[in-house]
Amino acid sequence: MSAVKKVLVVEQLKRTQMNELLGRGKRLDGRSLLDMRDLSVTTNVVEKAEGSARVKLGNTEVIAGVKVSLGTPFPDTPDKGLLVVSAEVLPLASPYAEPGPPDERSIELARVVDRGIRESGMIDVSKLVLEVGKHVYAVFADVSVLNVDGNLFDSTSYAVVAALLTTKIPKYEISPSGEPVKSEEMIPLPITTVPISVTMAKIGDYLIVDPTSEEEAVMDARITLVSDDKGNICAGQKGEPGFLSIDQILLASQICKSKGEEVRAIINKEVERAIGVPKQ
Amino acid sequence: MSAVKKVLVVEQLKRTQMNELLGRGKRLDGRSLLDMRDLSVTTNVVEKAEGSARVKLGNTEVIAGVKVSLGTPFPDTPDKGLLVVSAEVLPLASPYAEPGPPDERSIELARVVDRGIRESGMIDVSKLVLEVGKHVYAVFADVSVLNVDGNLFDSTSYAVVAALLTTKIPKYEISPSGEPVKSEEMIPLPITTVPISVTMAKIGDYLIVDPTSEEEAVMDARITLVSDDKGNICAGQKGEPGFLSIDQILLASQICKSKGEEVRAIINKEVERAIGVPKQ
Amino acid sequence: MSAVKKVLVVEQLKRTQMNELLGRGKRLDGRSLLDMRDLSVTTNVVEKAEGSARVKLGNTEVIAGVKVSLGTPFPDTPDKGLLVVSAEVLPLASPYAEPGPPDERSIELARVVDRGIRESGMIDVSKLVLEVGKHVYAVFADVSVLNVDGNLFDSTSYAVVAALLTTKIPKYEISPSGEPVKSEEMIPLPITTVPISVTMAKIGDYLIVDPTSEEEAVMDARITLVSDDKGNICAGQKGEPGFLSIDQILLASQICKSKGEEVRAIINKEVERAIGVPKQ
Amino acid sequence: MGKQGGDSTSLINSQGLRLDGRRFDELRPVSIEVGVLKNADGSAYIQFGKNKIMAAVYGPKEVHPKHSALADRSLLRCRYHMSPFSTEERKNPAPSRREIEISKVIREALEPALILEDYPRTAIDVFVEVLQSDGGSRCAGINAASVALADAGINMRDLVCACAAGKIAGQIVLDIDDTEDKEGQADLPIAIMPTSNRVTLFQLDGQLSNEEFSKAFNLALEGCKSLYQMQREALIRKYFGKDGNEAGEQ
Amino acid sequence: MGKQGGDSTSLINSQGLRLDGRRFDELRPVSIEVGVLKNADGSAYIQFGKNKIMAAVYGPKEVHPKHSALADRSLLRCRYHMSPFSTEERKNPAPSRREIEISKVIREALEPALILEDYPRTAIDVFVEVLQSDGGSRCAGINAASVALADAGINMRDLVCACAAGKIAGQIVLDIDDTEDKEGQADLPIAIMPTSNRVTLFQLDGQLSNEEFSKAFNLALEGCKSLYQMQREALIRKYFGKDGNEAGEQ
Amino acid sequence: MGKQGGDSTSLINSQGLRLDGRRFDELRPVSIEVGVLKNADGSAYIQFGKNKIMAAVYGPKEVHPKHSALADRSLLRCRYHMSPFSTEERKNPAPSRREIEISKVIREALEPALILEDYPRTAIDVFVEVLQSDGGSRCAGINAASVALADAGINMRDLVCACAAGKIAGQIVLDIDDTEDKEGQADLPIAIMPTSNRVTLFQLDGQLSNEEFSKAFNLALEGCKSLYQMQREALIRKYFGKDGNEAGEQ
Repeated sequence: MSAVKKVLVVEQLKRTQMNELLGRGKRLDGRSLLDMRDLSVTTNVVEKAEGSARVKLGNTEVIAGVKVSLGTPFPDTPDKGLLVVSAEVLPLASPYAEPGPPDERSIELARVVDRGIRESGMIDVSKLVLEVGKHVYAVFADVSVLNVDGNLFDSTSYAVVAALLTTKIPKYEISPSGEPVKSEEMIPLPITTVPISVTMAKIGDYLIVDPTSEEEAVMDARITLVSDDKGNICAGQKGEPGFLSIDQILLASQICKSKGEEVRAIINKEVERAIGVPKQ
Repeated sequence: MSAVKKVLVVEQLKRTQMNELLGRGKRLDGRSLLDMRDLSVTTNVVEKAEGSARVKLGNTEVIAGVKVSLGTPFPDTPDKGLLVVSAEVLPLASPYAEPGPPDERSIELARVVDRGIRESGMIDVSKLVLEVGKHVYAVFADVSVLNVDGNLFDSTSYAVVAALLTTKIPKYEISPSGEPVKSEEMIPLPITTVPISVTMAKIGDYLIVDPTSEEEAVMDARITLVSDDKGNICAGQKGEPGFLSIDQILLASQICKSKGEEVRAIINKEVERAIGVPKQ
Repeated sequence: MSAVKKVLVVEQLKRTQMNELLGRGKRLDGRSLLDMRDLSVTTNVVEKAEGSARVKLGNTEVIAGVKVSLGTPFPDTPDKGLLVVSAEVLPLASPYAEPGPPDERSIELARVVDRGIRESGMIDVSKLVLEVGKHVYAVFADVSVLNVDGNLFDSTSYAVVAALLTTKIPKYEISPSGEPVKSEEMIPLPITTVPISVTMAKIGDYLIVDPTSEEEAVMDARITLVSDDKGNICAGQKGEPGFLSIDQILLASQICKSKGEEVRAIINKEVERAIGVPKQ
Repeated sequence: MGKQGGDSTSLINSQGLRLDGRRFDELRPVSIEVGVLKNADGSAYIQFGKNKIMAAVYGPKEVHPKHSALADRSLLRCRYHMSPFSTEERKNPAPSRREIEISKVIREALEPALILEDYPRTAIDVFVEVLQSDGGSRCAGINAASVALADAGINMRDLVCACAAGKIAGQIVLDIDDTEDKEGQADLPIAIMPTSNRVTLFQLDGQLSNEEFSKAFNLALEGCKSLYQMQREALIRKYFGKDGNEAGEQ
Repeated sequence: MGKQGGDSTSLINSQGLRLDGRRFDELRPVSIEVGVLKNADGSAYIQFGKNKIMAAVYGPKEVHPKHSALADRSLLRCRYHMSPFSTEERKNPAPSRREIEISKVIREALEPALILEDYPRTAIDVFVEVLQSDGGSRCAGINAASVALADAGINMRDLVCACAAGKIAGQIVLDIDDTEDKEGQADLPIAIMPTSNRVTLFQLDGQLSNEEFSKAFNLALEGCKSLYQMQREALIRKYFGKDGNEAGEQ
Repeated sequence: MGKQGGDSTSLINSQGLRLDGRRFDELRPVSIEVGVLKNADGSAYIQFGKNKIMAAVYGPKEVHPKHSALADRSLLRCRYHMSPFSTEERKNPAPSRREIEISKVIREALEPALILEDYPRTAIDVFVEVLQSDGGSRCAGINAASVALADAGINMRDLVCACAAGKIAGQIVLDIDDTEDKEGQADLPIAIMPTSNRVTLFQLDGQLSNEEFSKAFNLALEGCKSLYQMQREALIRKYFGKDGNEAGEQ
């Protein structure tokens, strides 16, 4: 990911043009400041995974897969299941991505996506317990980024959310001897809400949603806010070496909810299509 | 290993000479195309190991040691013991070897040697089980390459095979409380066959066995085939960025058996000398 | 640490001056050859740790913290607790320290400090056992070097020793079902002696104690000797690519005891202040 | 390979059909789409049985670090990688020894077909990402990578097409899948340059008599030829065809 | 954050006081000492509740490797690290994913205040070492690092001061500590450049309604202003004050 | 060192003989062969008790990366490594902290004897591979490495010879083996340049009184002198002797 910035050095020349456009409420690709790009969400694209989703947000394309196994809870949370979110920007996704262990950008990406899901309480991890302190479900949501064109935070988050919403896990019974035994029955994850991430870029004095790589190359700062379906804000992260004004923070907190509802509707629609019932 | 190619850049000039020689059925060191170099196999050279062998194939020299301990089987093969083959080209073995984690060449070397032994069924791993799902023998065969002069695949394979053939492991009993208890008795590994690897280099239109470093520096492709003592072919690997013709593949499958018998006789002789009985 | 040598390349010019001074029994900072710099030892500086100490030796400053948990003993020493000493020269400690895994100098530092404590028998590890083969105390002493000005071996060792001397660990009982249960009672570690490390630098023909970075930059060799409170020498290490004469080794063995007593008195005084009773 | 092959005869039923209903010489369903990724210089997506694999090519491009550049040709690099969710049990994303070996043999399978001399002092990167794995992912990956190289406009002597044959239930069959690989007796994946019959990948796991070996090898060659047709059709669809605009959709 | 917050009301007693006796808008005790390390170009030691954190700055200095230097400004680097003994359970000294993320957000929180253009082709290293951790170590670290940068004489537009607000037992409170973080419902750490009200760090963990969000954000802003006074006083003490000679002692 | 030394008196029997029948001042059997590896510039194989160790030298040679070269002398590098099968329990092949420390002290033990100034801007690599380990492998490795350096024709001021003394069953003895190391009370390995009595390696594990220290140190010095004779004989055998043609055979 580290080169998303570098890629567009020449395009810094577009900054003047972009600022002037933004002053007229427009963007290079014709969107207005608060328009998202076309979003397509397709679930169950990797049949071997317990849940999966491919998300295309403009030209950005990611795929999330959920694998579920049994594990041992952490000693300090014996009554909670495990939920781990990871992300890799595959080297095939961009001329600037490189193979190797995750760099600070990939780590931030995975941690911010994880935080939105975890802090919203989307998955009731207390219901992922088969036997306190011994046997819990371990839910691994992994994301492979296939094509980078900006706003990895949101596209990755949507893919993980959609994959989790359509995940089916085997039901286990605890045998008389205390061992978990897999049954034939498949059950959904214990979902409580659908958190939606909205990422905004600050360019000059303007706040725009869903930035492309071109826009990210000239942005001053980035802010991601996640809201749940009750309208609470449940996670946030400012990034990049610029600042935001106080008003911009408060404005962002409004935008995240209105845009969040739009996106939630799109995801819910795909999930209904896939599993045949409205969640929640 | 990565520099075996580089080492002989100047010797690319020998390519013409070599091709011309090969056309007359000869090689730089006087061998004919299907001659192996002198092979010496000495077992029990590291007394602390449960089995060991030093192999010299021309100037190539390797030493294999087998360590056996108790372990837990893999969950998906609870009724099989563990067999792990590793190899390191020590930095003292060549001006081009470097310290550090194994590179792709060392990994390929170890995996191809492992494959020959595993796929031949040389060790009946189902007999390495003390208690299904709980206690099995874990057999580690490690190879240290001491001097590189070509054909590491075969020399490494012969050393591992000879070390395994002469390995003695302690017999265990399962105690009433279910724990494995070591007895005084030492037993051999459950051997079923003696797989022999034969590696050929393709130079121009010719296929030669047991290439030296000099020959490897100009070869187009490499093919390794392993046969068991019933004449089955049980593993194969083409390497290097060249190709082989269909006829060369079929020719190689013939050569691997005839040369394999020669080598099997040499190894069997040393094993008989060491343990006093013919294996099988 | 690797750059302690490089830092003072220009100061190699001081070598002549230093040699001449040493010939008159003096050092650049006014000390005589066998004078240590001011030593201050403060314990209990990190309240969350079970034991801790900050040591200032001239401008060299280190902080040691002891964390104690329950662990499983090594299979070959089922009747002994675990004691692990580690050290990191933090990148903030010197313009030449770098972030990353420990280099050979940090590893040597930690291992020599560990050796002095382990070989002196300072902690009676046989008394750190709750249940043989199953439950033992695991004592981790970690050192963060905050400012480098020479003689890390001694300052690190003093910090670890002072931290261990003031460590309090929870007492455990073994429950009827065989599990360790933490009690309210806090007990000290089973201390048997107070080992003191004394490091000397050889510059030209002279042996000096407690070298600064400036002196280390021109030293030929380094020797560290550790003595216990009965006057036994219990660990030693020569370092750096120079040599010592036989007489210098024997002289060093004398110096280590006289200087060791000085330092032991300073550490004991702080420990008495902190825990209100003379140890041992 | 399950050497004992105890009840492996059930891998072929009394009608001579395999578990998924295929005849001995039948390939799994294959689909190839070209040019599916926007950023890559060339790309292809292959579904080969249950394998779902994305291949992408970047290059010819500058080499970093510079001293690894080659004076007389392009440096070909290859990474075969499995996404964590691609396997039955979650796969650790760090490259395994298996992935490192397969990366090497895929690179060496593609290299003979590339005219690397046309791009001295550059690098060409080939990435093969397995999104869902089934038996034969290395062959599927080579087929996709070869098409992606063509899509990137790299000068090639030929395509490279790959297919395996194997032995299950005592019979030689084409293109073994995951179950057949685990329960079967041998797997023989090969790759060829189809217009010249040059063999650029060859591996064997498992036991074959001399006769079985020839039979399996020839059957795998036939499989490669079938793949060659599908590769060509996929490229034609992209560059000349009506279906080109669906590339990237499943 | 403990989302359920079951018995978390006990985090605030009937007098409206928190576990450590603080009111809702009260900071933990803070002390800052400047210039405590001899080798560093600038340094500061902060105690913030039970947090004990050392910050040091080296630079502007030569960049290694050279190709990572920037032509038009200094390269700012930051490492946030916890000593193994700083936490309840011993921490592995290798950098965790959490430490890597925090290093990044601290760097990005400091960067807007630094006039990096004054030092082209150099590097500035900021090291934040947590010797004892409590809730809010990233904010405490930013406060110390900002002062250490000033102590190093780096040209700055402003100091950067940081403070968190949060929600515990249903109430919005200033500066939550470790227990409040674990049992509470939300944590909102921010950093600002106080003379221009520019927000350079912003993170949120946990659930806040819109109203709570504004309230918490404003409370955190107030906290930052208090920290700014303490940072200024610490610098004055070092450079003009009588207490300067105690720097480095606790 | 087993500090308690409970029943360690059994390490010496009533005749004053050790477990393997040696007297207190007796070395284990030692054999040294020179020039045993074809590729190395110099090499030696030592059997020292049950230790079986191969040492090889490459150099003087080009340095990579170039910036690590030294303007005024050769860069000496050393790797001490144990093969996985060399120990009682299989050893992980990755270098342990112990191996890294021993590599450093071996390098520093050899360096005073080498005239590195004769080879500016080059590197000399010394590799010590333990094929079977017993007590005293670092000393055995130094003895072999020193001979390998001579075999490589590196200019030397002197050979370096190494030997340990120790304390077992309350007595000072020469050259302790693995069992004596584990059950004994102290181990004092040293290395010297024998013609000038310069001490280039010195380590001590375990407790010695002042008197015991002198006694052990002097005994180890005697051991080193014996090793010196064996090193010389091995070199003479290689370069002048009739047994030279057996080098490399056991």
